[in-house]
Amino acid sequence: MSHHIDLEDIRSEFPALHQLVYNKPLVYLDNAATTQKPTSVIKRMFQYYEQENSNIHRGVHHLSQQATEAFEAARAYVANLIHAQYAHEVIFTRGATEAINLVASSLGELLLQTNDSVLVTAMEHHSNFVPWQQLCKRKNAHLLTLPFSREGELDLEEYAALLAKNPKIVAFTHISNTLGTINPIREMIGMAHEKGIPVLIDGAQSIAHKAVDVQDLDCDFFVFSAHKAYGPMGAGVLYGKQKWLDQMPPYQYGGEMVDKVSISQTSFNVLPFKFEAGTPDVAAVLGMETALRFISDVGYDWIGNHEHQLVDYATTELSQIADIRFFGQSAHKASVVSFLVGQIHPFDLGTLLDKMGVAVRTGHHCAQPVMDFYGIHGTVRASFALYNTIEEVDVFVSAVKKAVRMLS
Amino acid sequence: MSHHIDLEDIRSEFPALHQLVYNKPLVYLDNAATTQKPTSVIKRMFQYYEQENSNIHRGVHHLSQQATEAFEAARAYVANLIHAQYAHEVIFTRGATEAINLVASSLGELLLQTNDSVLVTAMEHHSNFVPWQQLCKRKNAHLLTLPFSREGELDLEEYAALLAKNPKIVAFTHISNTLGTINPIREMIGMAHEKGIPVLIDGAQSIAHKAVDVQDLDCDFFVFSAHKAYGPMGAGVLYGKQKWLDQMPPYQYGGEMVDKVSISQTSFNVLPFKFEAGTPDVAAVLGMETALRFISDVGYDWIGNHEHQLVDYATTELSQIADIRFFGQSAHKASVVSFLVGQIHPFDLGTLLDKMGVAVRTGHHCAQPVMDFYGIHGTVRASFALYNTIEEVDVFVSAVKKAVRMLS
Amino acid sequence: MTTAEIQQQIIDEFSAFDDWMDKYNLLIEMGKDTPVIDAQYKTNNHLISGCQSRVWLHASFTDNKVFFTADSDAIITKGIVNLLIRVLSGQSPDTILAADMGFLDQIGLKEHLSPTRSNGLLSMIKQMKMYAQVFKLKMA
Amino acid sequence: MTTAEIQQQIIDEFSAFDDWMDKYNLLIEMGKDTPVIDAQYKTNNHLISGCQSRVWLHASFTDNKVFFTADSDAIITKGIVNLLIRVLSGQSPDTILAADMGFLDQIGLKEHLSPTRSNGLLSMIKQMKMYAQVFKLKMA
Ligand SMILES: Cc1ncc(COP(=O)(O)O)c(C=O)c1O
Ligand SMILES: Cc1ncc(COP(=O)(O)O)c(C=O)c1O
Repeated sequence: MSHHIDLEDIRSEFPALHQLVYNKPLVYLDNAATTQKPTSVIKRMFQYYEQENSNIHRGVHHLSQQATEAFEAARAYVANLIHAQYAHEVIFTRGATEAINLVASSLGELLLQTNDSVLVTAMEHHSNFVPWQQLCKRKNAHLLTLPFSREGELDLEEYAALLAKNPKIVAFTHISNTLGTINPIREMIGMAHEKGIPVLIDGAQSIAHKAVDVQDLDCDFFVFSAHKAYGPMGAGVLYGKQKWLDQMPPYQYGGEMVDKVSISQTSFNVLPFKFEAGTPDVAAVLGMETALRFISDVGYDWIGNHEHQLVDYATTELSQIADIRFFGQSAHKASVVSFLVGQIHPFDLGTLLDKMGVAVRTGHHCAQPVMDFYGIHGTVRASFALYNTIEEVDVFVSAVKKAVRMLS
Repeated sequence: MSHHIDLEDIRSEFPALHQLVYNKPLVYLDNAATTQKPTSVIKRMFQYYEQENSNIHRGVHHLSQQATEAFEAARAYVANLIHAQYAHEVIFTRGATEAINLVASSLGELLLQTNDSVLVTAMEHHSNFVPWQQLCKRKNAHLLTLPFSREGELDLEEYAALLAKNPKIVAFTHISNTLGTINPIREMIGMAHEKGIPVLIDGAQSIAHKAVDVQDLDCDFFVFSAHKAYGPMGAGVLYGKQKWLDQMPPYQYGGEMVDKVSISQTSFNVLPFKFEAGTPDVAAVLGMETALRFISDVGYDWIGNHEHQLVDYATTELSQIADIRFFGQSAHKASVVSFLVGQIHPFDLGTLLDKMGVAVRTGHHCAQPVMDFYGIHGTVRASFALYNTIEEVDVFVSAVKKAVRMLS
Repeated sequence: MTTAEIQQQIIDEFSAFDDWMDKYNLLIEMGKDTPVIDAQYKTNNHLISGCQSRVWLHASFTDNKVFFTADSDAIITKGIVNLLIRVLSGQSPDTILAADMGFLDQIGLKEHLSPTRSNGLLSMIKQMKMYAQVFKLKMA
Repeated sequence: MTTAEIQQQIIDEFSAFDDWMDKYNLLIEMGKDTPVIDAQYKTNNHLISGCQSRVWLHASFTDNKVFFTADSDAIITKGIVNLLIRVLSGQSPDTILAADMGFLDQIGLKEHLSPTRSNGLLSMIKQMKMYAQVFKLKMA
């Protein structure tokens, strides 16, 4: 793709978008849960299984060599895209959840003692909340939770106050999956580093929307899942600074992560292999590389602009609905709109939208502390991707209006 | 496929087999590392991403419903295939390695105290050895290792003697990936159960070759990876008896495995979700189901017979080579032939075989304790799948002869 | 009326509409009508665990017949709950245990009965049958 | 001879053969010929970590030139190791640091230089350059 980007061209690369649901054209607005995949990604995996499939790393035969090279080239590509200093700082995982669990377990083992604390925010997805909560429980440590304002913003003064309690690890999300808030992570990382505290950034909701430079951000860990960024399920990334990864104990054992094993002891392989136990999902990793290349080709600038237009337009149009309440009204917002209308249950609204071909997510979005904060059980969430159109927003908004009429 | 099975028909379903390597037709004998995939499996994943892709479990919209149903139907299929009592006893994992690490961590937490012990065998793949070894290290417990004979067989009397030491957990492989030995697991499970000790069976090398009935075997846990059984990478199964899974603490946190979260505490979901943190790899699970259906359609009887012929023939033909030594000569052997010729380094042999289009694995096969036992650094391993032919064995054997001539 | 007759009645009511919208409008109206469960039973004890919409169910046993009342915080769920109650409430335990809820399929609401649907309706039917089973054992 | 001249010589030797078998036969012969490393250096200290075939490397520095001896337990690896030594042994640190081992590609052995190949040859070249670097610093 060149500088001139045609939305219809983009859409034509996504086969799943061109289908009917209950005889209505699908309007897919559940992108924060998972995005659809471009043909290039699907084909990359297809080609892998048709021609290149092999187990990697230990084989001297041609297919194994070739698959290993492709796998390691994908690592180099990811490292380059997020500006990691070394390719071996990129660990392939099953997804963001596994990556966070790995760090919580392994860095937690390294750093956390009884009565220590870990700092997270109240807007985290369960995947970046429960692992730390349970780590603290195991270690008899404290979980500090940074609250957010009714607009859905973190307060940096409160953050500073919590940092003053000297947590051993800080973990928070780049972009909230429920509120859409883009957190000021650069500043927040800097503040933690002034006290020497390592920071994990949950980038599950950002990698598809914003360029990431881990060296510029200076985060210690950055995680994301491929499937939320036009890539396949089953692949994700844990970026970690070498200095931490080197010190951290392994998380899972077996396969390539082992160096030497005897009956009495085992030594472990170097980075990145130390953290990649068992046969990796080579096909998914190659699919992820292709997806990230796709994003790069479209360009983060174009994506940011386009999605911004969609969210703004959707918010303006939805605002006409009486009794609508938005959750997440930060000035810095990514492509998520969470809302409720009057007393209507999100399940009812979601069910009727589905009947009109509009796929949104309803419920607590795996962020129950956010729901607790607002005293609600769930919201309706529309989340946009680079392939969504203004016309789709129109269909969505009039579907909401129609559903609201039916339910009132 | 009906009762009459045509090998050429089977081969025509595997696109990766029909390629040239260095201008020679590929003879793929690295099936114990990973098998090739039939078109039906590749297409199933393709179709999923082209038409059905969605995140599952929490969505009210059509795609999500449909994907959830397909995912749960796959679980029911797997449960049925291995004769699990309940579908929720089937946990989807990334593969065998993750499944074993899950059990070692979670069951280890439940059962293991200081000075307790865990019993494994000396023929385990690192993935079923190192997790237990490291668990014992963490818990100040002892790892008991059952040795094997020069033929590659476990001795049930020694096993009984080790069981007398009251290990808290027993874990061993159904079929050795290096020696090919089919262990007498039914008897061994019974012996452990007489003492009330739970048993994990590593089925990574068996699910593609032998029918498995977990209720008949009465094993407490059974694990395997899809990719060694004609399925995609990124999917695997942990079967566990409900009574154990119910008691075991969760392994990873986040996503669907959570029931209720508040800032201060979390309760977990029921089986199987309790052990499935984060977005699962739906595509790979559907691919796995398709692969297992493929195996079922061909039939374990046919597979057993056919592969037996291949191993027997290969062993007989290779035996003509002077100075050949076989590793693993059990009377009960699956489709693996490990060997060395004279002083020739396996790497040299593997390199020359590769040049002749023959893909074998060389090295320690992630089973260094086995190599230590024989006092060698590695072997050459040819491993057969249902699509291999007698003609391929001929090509392989004459390639070995040619390589040996070159290297002598 | 037998459960089969009630089911047929419901099928007839719905068959007047081809359009999903009219069907859902009817369902929503039925949701508004639901004979609401007594407030004292709207507790966690009577909650059917479903993912998103909550359903409360109460059962009593009089003259060898089981009577259900229920509520839900989602109106569509409540509409379907109402249909289930129309069919099963006031029937004998054996009738309830034998009842096939296939009519939901025939009126085009099949997807709501999927075990993966986040509304707990399948659990509700299970729970209704469980009550019937318990009352049946009491009778014996 | 310059490293470029030696490399050309090797290329010429190999170009006599089109067939992979003849090339590998030549390599194997070269493997048999390798001036074997002194037994005292065949220790873990001098081991280059590669996955499968082990390579031992020793370096000494005389008259501002670096001299290498090496061994491997795999004969094909040893053959290639021999080629590397032919090119780099007896050269100055700067020459070694600047040397491009591209000739392996031209004689059709490129795959052995892949970072993912399980024979540690790339690590061996790295190690040779490291020695050159160390000796260069000593000279300064
Ligand atoms: C902010 C955030 N973090 C983490 C995750 C977990 O990602 P995955 O389920 O792919 O592991 C999600 C996905 O919903 C998310 O939105
Ligand atoms: C016996 C055995 N167990 C476990 C494993 C690990 O399987 P995976 O790498 O798919 O997790 C293997 C694979 O090599 C194996 O052969």
